[in-house]
Amino acid sequence: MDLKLSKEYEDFRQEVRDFCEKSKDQMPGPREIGASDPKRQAWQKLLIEHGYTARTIPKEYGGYGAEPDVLKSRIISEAFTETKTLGGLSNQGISMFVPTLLELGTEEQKKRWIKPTLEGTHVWCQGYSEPNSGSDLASLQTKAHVEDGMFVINGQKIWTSGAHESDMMFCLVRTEPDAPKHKGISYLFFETDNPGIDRRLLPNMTGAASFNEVFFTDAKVPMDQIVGERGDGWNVCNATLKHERGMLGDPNAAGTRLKTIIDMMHEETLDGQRLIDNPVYRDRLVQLQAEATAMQYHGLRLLTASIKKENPGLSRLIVKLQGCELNHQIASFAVDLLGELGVLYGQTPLVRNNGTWQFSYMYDLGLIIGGGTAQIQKNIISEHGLGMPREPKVGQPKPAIPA
Amino acid sequence: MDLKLSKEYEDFRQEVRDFCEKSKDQMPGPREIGASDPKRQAWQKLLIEHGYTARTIPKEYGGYGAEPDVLKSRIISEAFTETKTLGGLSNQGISMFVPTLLELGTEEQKKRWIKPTLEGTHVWCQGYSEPNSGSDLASLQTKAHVEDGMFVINGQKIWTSGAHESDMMFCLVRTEPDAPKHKGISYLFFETDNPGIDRRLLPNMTGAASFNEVFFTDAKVPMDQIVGERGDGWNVCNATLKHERGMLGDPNAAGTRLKTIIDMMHEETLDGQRLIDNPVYRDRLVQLQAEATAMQYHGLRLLTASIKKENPGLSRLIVKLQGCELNHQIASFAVDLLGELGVLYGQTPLVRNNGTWQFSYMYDLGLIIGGGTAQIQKNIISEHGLGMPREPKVGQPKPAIPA
Amino acid sequence: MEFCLSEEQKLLQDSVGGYLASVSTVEKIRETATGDEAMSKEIFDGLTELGVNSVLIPEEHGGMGMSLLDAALIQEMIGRHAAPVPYLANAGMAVVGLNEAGTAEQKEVLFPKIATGEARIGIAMSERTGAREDAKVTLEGGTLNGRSLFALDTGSATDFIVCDNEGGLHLVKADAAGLEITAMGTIDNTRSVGELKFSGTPAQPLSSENEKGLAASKMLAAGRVLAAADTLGAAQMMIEKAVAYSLERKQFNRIIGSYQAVKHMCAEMAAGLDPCHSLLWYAAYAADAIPEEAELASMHAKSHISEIGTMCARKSTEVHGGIGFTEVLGLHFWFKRIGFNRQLLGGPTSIRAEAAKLQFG
Amino acid sequence: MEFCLSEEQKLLQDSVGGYLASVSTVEKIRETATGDEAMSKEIFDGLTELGVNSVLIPEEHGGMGMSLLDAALIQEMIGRHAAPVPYLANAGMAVVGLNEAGTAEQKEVLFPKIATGEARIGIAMSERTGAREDAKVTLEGGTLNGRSLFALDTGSATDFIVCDNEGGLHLVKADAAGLEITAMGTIDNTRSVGELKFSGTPAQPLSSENEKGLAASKMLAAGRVLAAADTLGAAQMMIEKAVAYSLERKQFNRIIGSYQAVKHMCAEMAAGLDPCHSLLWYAAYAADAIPEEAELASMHAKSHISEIGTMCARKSTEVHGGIGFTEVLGLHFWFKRIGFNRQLLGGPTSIRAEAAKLQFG
Repeated sequence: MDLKLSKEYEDFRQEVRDFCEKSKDQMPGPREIGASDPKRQAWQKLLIEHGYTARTIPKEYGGYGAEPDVLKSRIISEAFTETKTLGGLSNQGISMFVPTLLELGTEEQKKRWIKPTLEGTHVWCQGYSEPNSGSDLASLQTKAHVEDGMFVINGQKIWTSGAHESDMMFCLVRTEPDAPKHKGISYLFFETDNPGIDRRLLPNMTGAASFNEVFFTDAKVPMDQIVGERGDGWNVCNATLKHERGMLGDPNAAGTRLKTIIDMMHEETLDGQRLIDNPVYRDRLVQLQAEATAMQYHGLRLLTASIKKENPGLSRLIVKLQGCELNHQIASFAVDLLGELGVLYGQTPLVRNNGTWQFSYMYDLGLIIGGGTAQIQKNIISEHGLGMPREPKVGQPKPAIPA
Repeated sequence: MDLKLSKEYEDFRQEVRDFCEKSKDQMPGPREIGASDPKRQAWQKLLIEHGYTARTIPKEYGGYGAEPDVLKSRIISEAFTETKTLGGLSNQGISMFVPTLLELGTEEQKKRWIKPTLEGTHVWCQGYSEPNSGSDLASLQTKAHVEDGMFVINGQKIWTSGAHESDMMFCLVRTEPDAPKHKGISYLFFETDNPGIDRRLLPNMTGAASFNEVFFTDAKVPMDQIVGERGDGWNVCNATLKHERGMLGDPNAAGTRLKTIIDMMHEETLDGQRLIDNPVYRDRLVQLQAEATAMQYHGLRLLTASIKKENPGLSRLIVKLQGCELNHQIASFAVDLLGELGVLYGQTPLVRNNGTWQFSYMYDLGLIIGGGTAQIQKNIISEHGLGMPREPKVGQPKPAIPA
Repeated sequence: MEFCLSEEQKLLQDSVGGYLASVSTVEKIRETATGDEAMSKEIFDGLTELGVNSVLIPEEHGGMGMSLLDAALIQEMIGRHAAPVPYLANAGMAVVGLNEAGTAEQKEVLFPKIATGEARIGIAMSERTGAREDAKVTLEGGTLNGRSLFALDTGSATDFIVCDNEGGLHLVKADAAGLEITAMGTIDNTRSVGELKFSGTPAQPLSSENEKGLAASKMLAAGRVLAAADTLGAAQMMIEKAVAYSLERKQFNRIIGSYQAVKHMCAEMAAGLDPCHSLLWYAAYAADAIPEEAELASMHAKSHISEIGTMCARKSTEVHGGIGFTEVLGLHFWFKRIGFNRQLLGGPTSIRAEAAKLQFG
Repeated sequence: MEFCLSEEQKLLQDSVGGYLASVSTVEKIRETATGDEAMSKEIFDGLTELGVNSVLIPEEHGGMGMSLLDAALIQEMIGRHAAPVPYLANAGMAVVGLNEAGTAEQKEVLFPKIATGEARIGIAMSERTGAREDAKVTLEGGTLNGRSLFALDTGSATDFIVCDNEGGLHLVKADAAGLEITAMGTIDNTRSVGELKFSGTPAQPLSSENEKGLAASKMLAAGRVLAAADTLGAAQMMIEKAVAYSLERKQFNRIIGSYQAVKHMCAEMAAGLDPCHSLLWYAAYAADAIPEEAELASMHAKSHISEIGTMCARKSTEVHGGIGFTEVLGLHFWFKRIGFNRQLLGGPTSIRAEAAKLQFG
């Protein structure tokens, strides 16, 4: 047990901090952060050169080529956060498609697609979920048949984050309709401005829109834009999902939110009393603090396991459930603290922080639901973490398909 | 909407109160409350004569013979509580066996058994649950075969409340082993001191013991000590369960408990501050108060439905779940209020109220589990109250038995 | 003893509910919420025709002279259908205030106008439930000064009842000199709120019987009962929507309503909310029949139903899954309505502190 | 940076846990809990032989000179097996107090005796976490007067460390003149507590470095970490018992562990408790390595782990159904242990108020 960093890492932290400080002038401004902005792309190249993003991607594909070192990755992330420095581009191309290609793509695919993805020339979105296939993803029905040497896609995707800002998409489609459920799926990728692809923003309850519905009507995709074999898309996608689950949120995020709330409690008053002096709110604050502290050190425990290449088992499985719930509770507390001011929203007089707490209160509920609902998380924890039986399959109206 | 009683009922309340006041000297003392105590039995007879117990049981079977009037029943119960008058005997013979006999017994059985049960000559316990048949009662395995014109019982019951103080038992046993699960059960009754019946107290976590295990080894029962037909016991028992569910708890009970707690909060101090002045405890108290008030008026709503012979549907189904949980929360609050004093238990220095809050904290958890666990209650609410599907039957290791 | 709704009350609820079911559709709500005014004139007029504005107005003034319970049942339907109309402040609190403290003349002038919808009264008294930013309104020489945040139903108001820092009530014209009204945007675009700034604003006092703030307290209690009723209706609808959706939506070849996790979420919502009906009935009934219990009852109803409503809003959204988080089904209008009501006229923590003070000093 | 247990720490836990698994059986616990002393001499002696009492004793005094984290890991195992032995006060708080404030002579005399189990130190300082009945202990002319409720490990104590109303610490012999010890019965008969009454009781002060109550605060923080560890171990065991039982018990021809409701109860327990390990490690580690964070961390650990532990105690009992409510399986020993720890050295509400005061004044 040692919370201090060794000299190597302390030095590394200093190096990153120094970089952040001295490169501030090259950093894109708030209106230059689009992936296609030249200043943004130059910044991205600079970060790759220093190994502050795309750090472990091999050099020949446009990355920095370092050995994986989760502690250094964490140090980079923390130093960028604390110095308010803009980090590397993030989209599902970089976080999911690139790792998938590295694992299962052909050499040609890697050479062709990874570098421009890392550099922001291509921005990707992910087409997995469908209106009737959410928790039960493998039941997806978007189809592709082959015609004139092309895949021809018909169907609909939903929850496609960022599709409106992406030029590329990777996607699961059913190419072998007669095969068993999990064996008829292929993993294709293609340009989003193909004829026959219609992207529509799907606003959420916060009023913002980051999701899309994507409709396919005879959209054509070259036969070589597939990762893995035809019918093997479920396995390819699970390799990718593994990477998604591999991403840990910032374990200090809840603590940072609470610090903001504590500041607010010192500033805001109710009937002339500072909120920080209200014993009931103090009690609720300290409850959340304790839980945030537990999650923070839980994050360090997972980080350590990751450094030591140990499998943390159940400990990793609980992070989404507990983390999202805690964030939701924190936002809920902030709204309650503000009372009537807490329901103000958008650009409006007296609103605090543009209604960010109300936004979080709703958005965090979306996160509780998205990426595996709380109920699915509890299934996973009990089944994979505690060894309890899987949900029985019952009441199938169709003859059973071997899964 | 009218919370006032009409003159008829106000008069009735006065009459009951008067009775309570003027009959105090005939009331048994704390050591004379056993059902077999002559003073207790005389008191019981007096109550029956006045219609303050066994009120709606026909005269010819030893009751008072009044028409059912739930409001009068409630008035009796309230007047007895407020004047601290000992009410009628209560055991599962009176609350469950007698109503069952009235509904499904033979004339001879009614004549023979009801009056002595009402008068306390016979005290009954109920043998339904078995170690492996709790939530799934119909799977019970205690068997009776016929030999020399007698039923001969072998097997084991559990959770038999008050068996150690009962001379009679009514019981579900499997008499037709080859019939489908629900159709092989019979409803028998017999003396508990029969040879071959072994009652053992089963202490619970509170340290008290009110449950028993009952073991049967070739226990013999005359063939006519059966209610309903052979194999029809499941239906007979459900008629009885209906009566059990029909009993509503005192809706004011939670409020009464809270009043005791409020008194305690005025008396007890922590670091010299009265607990009633602690804002965090005040907040928790008022939360519980609001919920108790909701349940209190919910009780009045159900009472009204009962008076009007309307089916309250979902409203009745939630009472056990919410009521038990509320009581448990109240006890938990009281223990927390007392802090270290709250863990004292039994006859010991400084203990408050003999540790009654700690007792309730545990006992109420038992009530959450007993008589249909909280999980079973939620199944019932969703299925019968909200029209959601029943639990699917899956993974049966044996060939399916038509249920 | 009869603790249930009368046949007339059930009819009233059915008729208001039936009307709102037909007009306050998701499309209508969406249209209103994204428009400039947080109010549908069409629905307001339709409800006015049904007479809902005059429920609490005494018969001698041409109203129906009904009880707060009746108004609460109407409000419950308004919440149930997330109807974008002013009611709580205008037909509820304002009429209670005028009944309690208005002069004969004030009643004579305003009641008929409220009944026909010609007058719409906003209420500025949120400081009485806890002042933010040290806001307050003071009376000096017959005019008002200061400010009141979060005044209710400001958008369409023709007049306001304003509560000063001593609990005195005042009628102020919406177009009075020295009155500045600033609209505030909230998560819930089906009701309007705003900030009122007073600088030497002429005001007409409600009669002096009101010296100790008793009328203000009664208005506040009525407002809380109505806010609770609104949440009750909205939460009830969210449960029904969740159950209905769960019986349609399939995953893994099963309707999701057959999963125990989903069933239990629905059961928990229903078990929590069902007794809230009784709590609300009691609180509303007490306002008329058991005055000594009315204030505490209104606090219990508002705080408890807010908590249960919040739980239902969350769980219903969860049962709906991703689609519940979008704007597609419009479920979020109910979610936000419950969130808005929760903070209105005092959040649960503040109200519980008040309730404790009322009982234990 | 390495936030995990060392190999040595894992070995330590395995060896203590393995020993306790073999001796602290349900039968043994039951036998002890129904006996007169809330302590099994056999287990205490066995643990003493394993050296657990000397974990915190410095090496120069013949101890192991290990950290509070090591002691917490041992206490976790003691809680895990609901072992009826004194540890928290005797080998934990007392050694911390002596280390902080004891004179060279006091250490020289007591440490070897604690290590061998010859001395067993009880702790009387519950007033420091909130005084009931206005109890307090005052120092007058070198003797103690007053009373202290809920002193820990009184039953087998040979000596006490007593905290006076100014935070001063004093050694008192269990057989001192003017000391009256009254045993108290609690729900948890695996640890002993009692009331101490002092009337002119001779006492030996711990050294004067302790004037501002710093040593007392450190003892308290250590005691809270250890109480949290005990609950953590007990709750972890309750989860494991629940899962195991759910995989055995069948109803409706299915093991109950296949029902989603049961699975989710188990998942909720595990998800709540798992991060508590990290919280405990941090709080214990901070005591030695990050003193400026140690006090707050101990409060977070004690209050949060108490809340989660209480939840686990309840849900595990529910998963066990009726049999969990009986004494048959002995599950209630763990339930009660968690309930006892919850109130020990300050209940969650009191501790959170303290934590807020520490941070925000």
